[in-house]
Amino acid sequence: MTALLEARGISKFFPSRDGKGVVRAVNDVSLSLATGETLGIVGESGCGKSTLARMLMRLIEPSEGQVLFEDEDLVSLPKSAMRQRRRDIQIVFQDPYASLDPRMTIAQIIAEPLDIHGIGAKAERAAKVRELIALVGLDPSAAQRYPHEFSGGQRQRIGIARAIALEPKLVVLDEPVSALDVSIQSQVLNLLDDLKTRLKLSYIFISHDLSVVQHVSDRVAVMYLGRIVEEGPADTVLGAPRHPYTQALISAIPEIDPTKRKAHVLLTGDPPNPENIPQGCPFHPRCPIAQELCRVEIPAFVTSGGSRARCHFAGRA
Amino acid sequence: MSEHALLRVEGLTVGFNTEQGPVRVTEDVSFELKPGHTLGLVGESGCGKSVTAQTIMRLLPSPPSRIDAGRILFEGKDLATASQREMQKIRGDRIGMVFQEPMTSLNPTLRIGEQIAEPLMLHRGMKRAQADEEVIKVLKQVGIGNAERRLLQYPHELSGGLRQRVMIAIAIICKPQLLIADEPTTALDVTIQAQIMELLKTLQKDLGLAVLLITHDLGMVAEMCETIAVMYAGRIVEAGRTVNVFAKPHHPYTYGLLNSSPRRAKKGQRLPSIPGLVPPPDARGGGCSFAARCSNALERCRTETPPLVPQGNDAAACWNPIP
Amino acid sequence: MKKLLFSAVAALTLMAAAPLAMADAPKQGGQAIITFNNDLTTLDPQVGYDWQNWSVIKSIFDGLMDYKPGTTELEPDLAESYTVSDDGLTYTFTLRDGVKFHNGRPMTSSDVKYSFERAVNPATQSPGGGYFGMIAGYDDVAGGKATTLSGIETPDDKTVIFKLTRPDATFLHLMAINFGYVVPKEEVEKAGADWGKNPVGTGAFKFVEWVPGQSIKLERNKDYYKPNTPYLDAITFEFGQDPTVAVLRLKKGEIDIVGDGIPPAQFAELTADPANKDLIVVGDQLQTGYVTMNVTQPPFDNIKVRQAVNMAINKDRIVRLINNRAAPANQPLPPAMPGYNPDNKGFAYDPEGAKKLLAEAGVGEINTELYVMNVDPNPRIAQAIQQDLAAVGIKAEIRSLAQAEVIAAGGSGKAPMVWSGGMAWIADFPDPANFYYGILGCAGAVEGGWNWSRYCNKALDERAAKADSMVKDDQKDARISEWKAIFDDVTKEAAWAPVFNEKRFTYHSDRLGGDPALFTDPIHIPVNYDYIYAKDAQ
Amino acid sequence: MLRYLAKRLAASVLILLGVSIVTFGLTFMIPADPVTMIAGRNSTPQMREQIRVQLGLDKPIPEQYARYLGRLVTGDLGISYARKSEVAPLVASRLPPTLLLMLGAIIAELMIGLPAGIYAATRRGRFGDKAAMTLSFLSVSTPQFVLGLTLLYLFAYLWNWFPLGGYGKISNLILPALTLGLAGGGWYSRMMRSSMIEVLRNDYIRTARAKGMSEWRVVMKHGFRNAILPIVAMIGLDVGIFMSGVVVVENVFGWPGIGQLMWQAIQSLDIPVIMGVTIVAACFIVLGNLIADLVSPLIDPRIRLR
Amino acid sequence: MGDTWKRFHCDRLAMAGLVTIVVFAMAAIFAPVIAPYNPSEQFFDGLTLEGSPLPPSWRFWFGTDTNGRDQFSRLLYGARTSLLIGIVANGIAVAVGAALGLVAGYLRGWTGAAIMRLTDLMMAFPPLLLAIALAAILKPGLNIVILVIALVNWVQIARVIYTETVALSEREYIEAARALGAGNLRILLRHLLPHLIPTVIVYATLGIATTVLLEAMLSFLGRGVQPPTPAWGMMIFESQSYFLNAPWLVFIPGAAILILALAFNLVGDGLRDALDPTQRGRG
Repeated sequence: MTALLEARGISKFFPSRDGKGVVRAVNDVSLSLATGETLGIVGESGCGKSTLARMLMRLIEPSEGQVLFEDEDLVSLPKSAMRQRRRDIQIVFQDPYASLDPRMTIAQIIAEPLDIHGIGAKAERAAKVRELIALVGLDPSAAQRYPHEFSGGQRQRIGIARAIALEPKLVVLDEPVSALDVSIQSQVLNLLDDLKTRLKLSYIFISHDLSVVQHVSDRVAVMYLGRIVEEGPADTVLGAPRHPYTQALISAIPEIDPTKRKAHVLLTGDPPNPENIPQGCPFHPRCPIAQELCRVEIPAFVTSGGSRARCHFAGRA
Repeated sequence: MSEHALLRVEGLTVGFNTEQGPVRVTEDVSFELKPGHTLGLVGESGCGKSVTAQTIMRLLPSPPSRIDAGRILFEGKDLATASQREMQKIRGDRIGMVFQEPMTSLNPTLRIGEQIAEPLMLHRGMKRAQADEEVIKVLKQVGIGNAERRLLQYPHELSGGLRQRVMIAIAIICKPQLLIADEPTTALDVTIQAQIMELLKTLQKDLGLAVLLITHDLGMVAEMCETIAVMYAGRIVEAGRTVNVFAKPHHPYTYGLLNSSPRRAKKGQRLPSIPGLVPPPDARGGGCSFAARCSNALERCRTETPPLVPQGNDAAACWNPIP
Repeated sequence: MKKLLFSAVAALTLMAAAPLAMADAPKQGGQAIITFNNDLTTLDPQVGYDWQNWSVIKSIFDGLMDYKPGTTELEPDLAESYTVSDDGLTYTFTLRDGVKFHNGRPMTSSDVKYSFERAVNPATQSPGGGYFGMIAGYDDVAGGKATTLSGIETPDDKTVIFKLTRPDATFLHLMAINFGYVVPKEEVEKAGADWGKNPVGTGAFKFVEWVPGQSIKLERNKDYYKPNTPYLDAITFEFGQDPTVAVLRLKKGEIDIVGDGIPPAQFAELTADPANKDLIVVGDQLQTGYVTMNVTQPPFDNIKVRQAVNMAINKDRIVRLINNRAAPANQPLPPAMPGYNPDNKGFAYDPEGAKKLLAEAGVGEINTELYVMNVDPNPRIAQAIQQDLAAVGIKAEIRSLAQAEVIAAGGSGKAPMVWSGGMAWIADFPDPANFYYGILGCAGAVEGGWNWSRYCNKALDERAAKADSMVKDDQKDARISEWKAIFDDVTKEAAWAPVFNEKRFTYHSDRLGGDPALFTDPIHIPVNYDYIYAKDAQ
Repeated sequence: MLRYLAKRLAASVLILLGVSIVTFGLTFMIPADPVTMIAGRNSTPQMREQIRVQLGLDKPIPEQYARYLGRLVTGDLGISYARKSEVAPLVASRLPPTLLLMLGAIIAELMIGLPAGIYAATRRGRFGDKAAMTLSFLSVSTPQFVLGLTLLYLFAYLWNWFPLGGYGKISNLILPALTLGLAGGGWYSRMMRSSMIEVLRNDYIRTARAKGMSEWRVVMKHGFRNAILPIVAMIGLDVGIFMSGVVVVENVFGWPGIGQLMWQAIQSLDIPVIMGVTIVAACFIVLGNLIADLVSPLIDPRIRLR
Repeated sequence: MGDTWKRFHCDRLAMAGLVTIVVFAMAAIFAPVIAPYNPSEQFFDGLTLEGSPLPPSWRFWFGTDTNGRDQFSRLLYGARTSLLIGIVANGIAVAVGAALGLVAGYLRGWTGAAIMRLTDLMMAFPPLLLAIALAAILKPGLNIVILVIALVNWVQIARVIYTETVALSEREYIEAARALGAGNLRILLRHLLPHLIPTVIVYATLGIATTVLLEAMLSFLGRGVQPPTPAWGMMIFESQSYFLNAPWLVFIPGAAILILALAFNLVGDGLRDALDPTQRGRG
């Protein structure tokens, strides 16, 4: 299985707010995605998962590293060629309110990628738009309406229709269901699943919601402070987590069963600020099993059974 | 219903005047909360749960909102008819409230200490210096270390979790009887969510608070609440003891809600989902609002609004409940 | 050599007689407040050159000569007497005794010499230095080659002798002009660049303080050489006072004189009010309002066109436009000026005749520009002229600009027509010569000059020079009639279209008394402060 | 903070340098020959040449600019053509009244604009709101000279509440400050209204209400401080806006400030004075903006100076 | 489009404003037909014998001015000038300011910094001096007035648009457009500009009154429209000192400016609402 997308040691550094230092929003991340696969990326806010996703499709220029898409380095592509390449990589955003231009009709929004890439004649485009509207399960009357007239779930469908209009190979889904109600969430997740099969898509699925990620992903990467701390097949990583952070994440989820009230593994404190990443293992200040070693040495990946975890004591908790 | 309820909402109907005429956002909402108990008011966005919470506090601007019917009995007093002056005495003193967005719910231009001390200054007539002692105490109570330094910080210097703790501190500083928590963890990360949840539980136990928890997260209700009321399209569709409702929901909406969560779904399978959309307040006709999305709907459901009646171990508003 | 002896006492008796006509006898004391819209620029007599400056400078400083109050009649001032040589090239002045500067030092002949040299010295940048071009040695000083005027001798402290390079009948007037006022050298040097703000003179009033933009305060010079003069203990000039507001203030009794005159908007109302009968004084001034036509360029190089313009303008209507505050003019000289010819009727209003002349001139359609200063009422007058010109087929676009720009446009010869109102020409001294060289003679028809018509008639210039060489007393009448003839010819040449001679209306408070002529003094504009008095003085 | 200040000051110097270049260039284009203006009506060619050399006008333009800049740095603004005296002390003596007038106008603006804006915001959509906004619109659209004269006529002449003119007492300041500030007050009331409406939508306002605060205290304590921020930024710009206004207002009220000086200088094209006033005015405009920027973080601690 | 008009049509205040503007525009266009007199004709009996202007009468509806001209006719012809100045000068300023602000806010970097420093410079520079210099170089007249006003007025709107563009550029739908492969031009024109239209409209309409007043200010400095061309601001300026003795000279053109400004304001508000699709379906 050759990789559709491969990131090699990509990092993103921003100047810090006081202008003195550097914020390492994403630090030396490598990952790969096979065709037809769904890679889930989980982590708390500020862990760099959205920045990573945007770098993978070069919406943000990486400070370091390469992004190979079908063995072509996107980072070194000239701008015009990159604009062409965008046909193959599309994105669905978290906020269905903010990502649709409120002054465009649904038809205009969905037709926009076709316009930009000059696909088809006018009538063909209109037909394609109708087709897409139907495909994502919206009423044909939606075409002439504006985004604010729709509910969150419907808007997310519009966003999805726009993303698949160009028949891309890869779709980056940046928290596609986080803003949606539970009953709608499941509709959209089902739709994504349908489309994946029908259009032979590959997904990068970013979410903070472990249960959603677990449900949709083939493989999962857990991020903490700009780095991947655990990565591997979804069932392994989420079913038998080896990194204490992954374990804590899973433990924090309340069980939907009042009879199974559990004792959470409570992490102390907040995720530290990316402007001020601790020495040694970045997780050690909050880690329930941290030892002296963790304070001084950054752990390397420890591979075990198809998954890898960046912990000195992986799997020993 | 018991006589010693701290809060009893009876038939609360709230309407808004819009440009297109009046619209009802909640209808005939009734529930009660005993001292020291926790009630979870669950539902999806737009179901009227936040309106209900804010109406109890009488925080909705009027106009355009108005209470069309019903009573809100708090410690025997009907808040629905109380004057703003009377409400000002109750808010922040007898009833504390925590909101969803800790990022925006604190005044960005005032120091934390000042904001926490305000209810004491308002209701206890304390001076700032006097209040500070209390503030430090309550900061420790909500788990904020280094309280003396925090007092002088501004909200933007704190993380989301700390801000929500500050919000809780504001809500409890006057030792209220009732805490209304409106989606208190929704905007927070999972690990922080768990912390706040633990904090609320601890406080409830320590202070004997009654908590009205407004949330869309069934998991949270499962963890925290003895009783639950599920709202859909402005009405309570199912209510009862949490264990009973979770174990055996009678209303198809509650059932769908519980099952559509990926936490309960099997990997690789399609998620059970409720088809269709929640009707907006101005498009709710007669009959059961859920009928259009309901697979069990009867002819009657489309014409007659079902009342909330006892079903098994709890109560549901459905003509064709799941047995 | 004929000695002309003027008695200073004569002037005083005249003045003493005048107030008798008034109900109150003048008393010493009291004060007056005069308002101006614009702050003064300077009180340096060698530098100041507009009427607001002049009025204050005249009260602080004195020259060798002056005019009898309220008239245009010359009399000696700091000079007790003078003599003129027969060839008119030597003037000998004997200075008055007991004249002291405000700093207490007696004034001497060397001060006089210093003052004239200062006026001519280019470092002073005096706008009036050129007036003294007839004094021997002028060229060397003006050219920066010398600092002392060889033509001024001071044999003793009381005698000043002027040697001229040519006879000049206006010389005595020049001895009365501000640029020749006597300043104390030590004070000038002490103050340096600030001299213009800290004047020390010999005049009736002593400078007290100047708050820039707000006020200037003067107090009575107790050592003034003229006994019992002035009457007022103090004068305050307030600046930055919009005339409209100033009128309201005068009505309320807050101020005494509206220095800028009555604003057009309030004129009709104020003059109609019988209560103001004694408070508004009317007088002539040495002023003509005229339109210049650049004779060096078509179409105004054609005399017929110029005459047509003269005939086209309806002066009566323009006079009405400015509330009848002027009399229609038919020649360059104002009626109060010696040399004015009442028989010279100029060009009568005759649009039909103008059209005929234009047809004869055969210049076709005329499109031209009329420059005007942008302060009321000048743009209105320009519009009236514009309408009159349009009626005979001359299209004139109006260029309404700031004063300095109009002057620049006129001086550079860029402006085909200029309406002179608000800028020029109020005579510096009451002599027809002052109405000729700079504004109608070849001397002014240069880059930066004030002869905006660029009219240069060598023959007339020669006649003018000849007239001004008639300096003897018995030639006075002959000289004036020669000037009359010159101006008759200038009128015919129609380089200007004279429009009106403005009158002065001074509005003063009931508190002030004095001969009405003092309130419209032709030289001391607006008011001769030295002789008015306060009725409420104790 | 110091870094920021240094950066801002450097930028300010650049702006002022730009102003000096533009001013220098523009005054060169004004077709009034300084020599003519100095020499006056009776000048001779030799005098004119002397003056030309004295002014350095015979030098090439870049050299003239360099000299001008050199003098500027030492605070020398040149010699007035009309007054033959130094411009710097002249401008300096006229500056305090103008600054006082501007201060008065800013106070007037705020005293009119803020209460009107707050009032309108709290009565949004009702009669009081509409009335306040109509008045604010009128005040924005009234010509200053008409307003000034009307105020003078009514309050000073007819009713004797204030003096008709003059300078030095507070009573002298009120009418001119009102005239200068009324239009700004109109703007501010609109800004304050929309800003307050925006602020009152915020969650922390709800928090304040949930504490049991009275509506008045909510608006004044939690609303006001947040709502005033955009106005603080505007006050910095006021100095520049007032620079045109003072020309009119100072003329009407006989206020001895640089507006009058400028107006006279424009009439007589006294270029050194025009340039001097322009440069000094630019300094104050730049300073005004700087102060506004420095004050903003005091009001809103989230703002960082970078 | 039809929808926009329909909603605008329903806004009674906006319609009133539009009708007023149309009436004014008609008056301006058909001034030669409507005006009872030539606006430049100075009647010999248009002044009293003392030279004072005449108050409104049957012959002169709005009285005469200080030159004895019919003020009603001048007002009609003045509408031509004032509308032209208000619309063209302000229009240029708004267009230039919006374009520069948009480019600066979107591109930021070097170009943006250069444009914004230019606005700083313009802010620190008294517009008066600019007016004087420009009018001195070029022939004074209507063109200069328009040019000066445009040059002076673009700055503020450029800054406002800049700030808004910077904020808008952070919006996710801009990122979405880039993700689709949209180029800068497309993003500027399709995704940024439409959102700035409300601000532009507000400035374009609010600016009308201040622009007409600025024209009066230029007249005050002798840089305005050259007489005898009537313009409202100039009419007020010319007669300002007559406000006590001949109030009609000041207050009638003043009222005209005010009414026009108010009308534009109402239309602006109405247009802003009508153009906003988020208001759609509510009205």
